[in-house]
Amino acid sequence: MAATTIRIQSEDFDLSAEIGRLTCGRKDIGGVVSFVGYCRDEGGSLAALELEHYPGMAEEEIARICDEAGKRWPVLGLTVVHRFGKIRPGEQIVLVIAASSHRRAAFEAAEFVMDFLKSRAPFWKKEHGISGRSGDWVSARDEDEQALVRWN
Amino acid sequence: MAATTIRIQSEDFDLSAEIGRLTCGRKDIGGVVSFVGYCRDEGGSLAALELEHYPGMAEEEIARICDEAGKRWPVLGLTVVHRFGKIRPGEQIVLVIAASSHRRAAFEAAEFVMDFLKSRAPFWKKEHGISGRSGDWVSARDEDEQALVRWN
Amino acid sequence: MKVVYFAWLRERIGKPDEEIAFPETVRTVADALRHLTALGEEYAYAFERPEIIRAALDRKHVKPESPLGTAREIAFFPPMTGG
Amino acid sequence: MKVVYFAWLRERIGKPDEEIAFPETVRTVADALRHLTALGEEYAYAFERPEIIRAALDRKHVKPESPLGTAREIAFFPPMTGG
Repeated sequence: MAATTIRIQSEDFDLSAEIGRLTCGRKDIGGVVSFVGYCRDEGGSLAALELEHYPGMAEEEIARICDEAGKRWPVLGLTVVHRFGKIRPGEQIVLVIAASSHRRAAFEAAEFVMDFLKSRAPFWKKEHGISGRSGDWVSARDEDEQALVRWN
Repeated sequence: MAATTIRIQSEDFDLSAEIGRLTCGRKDIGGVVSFVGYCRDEGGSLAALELEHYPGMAEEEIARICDEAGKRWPVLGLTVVHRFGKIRPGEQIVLVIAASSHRRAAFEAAEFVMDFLKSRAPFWKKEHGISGRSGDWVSARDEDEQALVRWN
Repeated sequence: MKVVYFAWLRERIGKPDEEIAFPETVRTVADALRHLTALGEEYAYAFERPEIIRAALDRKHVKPESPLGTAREIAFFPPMTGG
Repeated sequence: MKVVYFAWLRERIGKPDEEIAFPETVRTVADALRHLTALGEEYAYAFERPEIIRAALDRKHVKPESPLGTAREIAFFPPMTGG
């Protein structure tokens, strides 16, 4: 099974360091796919996102998603880091890394984990506008729910 | 159109630096997918790969592939770095980065570029075994050719 | 039983969690939601669209018809928007 | 016309490139390949399985039936194995 690392943290993360941890000393990894999600400024209207999560369940739910990915693809390593708290435009929010002998498995496992993380991991985003007013909670997008259908 | 960076070089590359160059100062990027291909040791039998390329055509062919990706998906940036020369197990061979507002486009563009790069960019790998004997040229794999079919 | 709320459910109800002694007649997640809805105006507001509310029992996603069983913690929250 | 070879074609022919004056009868990529095959043992060995050989004209992939036209450089190579 894959070496899996899951962390929920307020601090930023370092992609290269995380990949280094996954690949360090290994010579059987052929490809590493990583996804980094960023906070967009929504055309300049957004001052910050505030991310709330369900401590404990967030880690457990992501672990379940990673287990499922490990059953579907021959992954050699999986890393997921998700931040909470206030995040400003241009900053990193989430990281998924999948390592495998072959590129296709790494691409699919990484996208699978991101798709399920979006709709299944207990995180909620609140938008704070540049006007200073406390913002609205982001609505779940239908297309995120739709994205799960292709993995059935 | 996407900001596209293509480099063919013998030196190693730094994934974080390349992503930084792509995302620097931008606040419209929602997701960045990157792929790094590594040299595997093939169960301990491989001492090194030697990568030959067709200078000029390699850059041009990758540029054509990136152009096509830019037409198919709303990518905000694409970076491809491919090494040549002698590469040892555990070392990086190739890097593809795709940035977009949305994750799906970034995943698909990155995988598209990798699939076409594998079968269309003029690179050839020769294996040098640990026995010291000068090795064989790697044969093209049918599944790499097959991988292109899904993009039709 | 410990009941926890997240995002706008937490804001509308005005607290992150509380201890609730559900009566014996409350057997499923949907029963618990209906019970809470009747506790006051803020609950009625929080649960005004029960069909979009998600729930977890002991930190696992569950459906409305799932029995509470021996779970120690039930959570209610809006659809997730992480990633 | 400049002719360039890569990978095991280069090794078998024993040089990376050369200048070849193709006769007028050589009009297509396949014609050029056949012409080269007849140049000697090392060429015959390099092109012994013409169906797997790939070609580029002025650095663009072409098919066997493509006319040489005014191209200045033709390249022959095995299927690519980069990435």
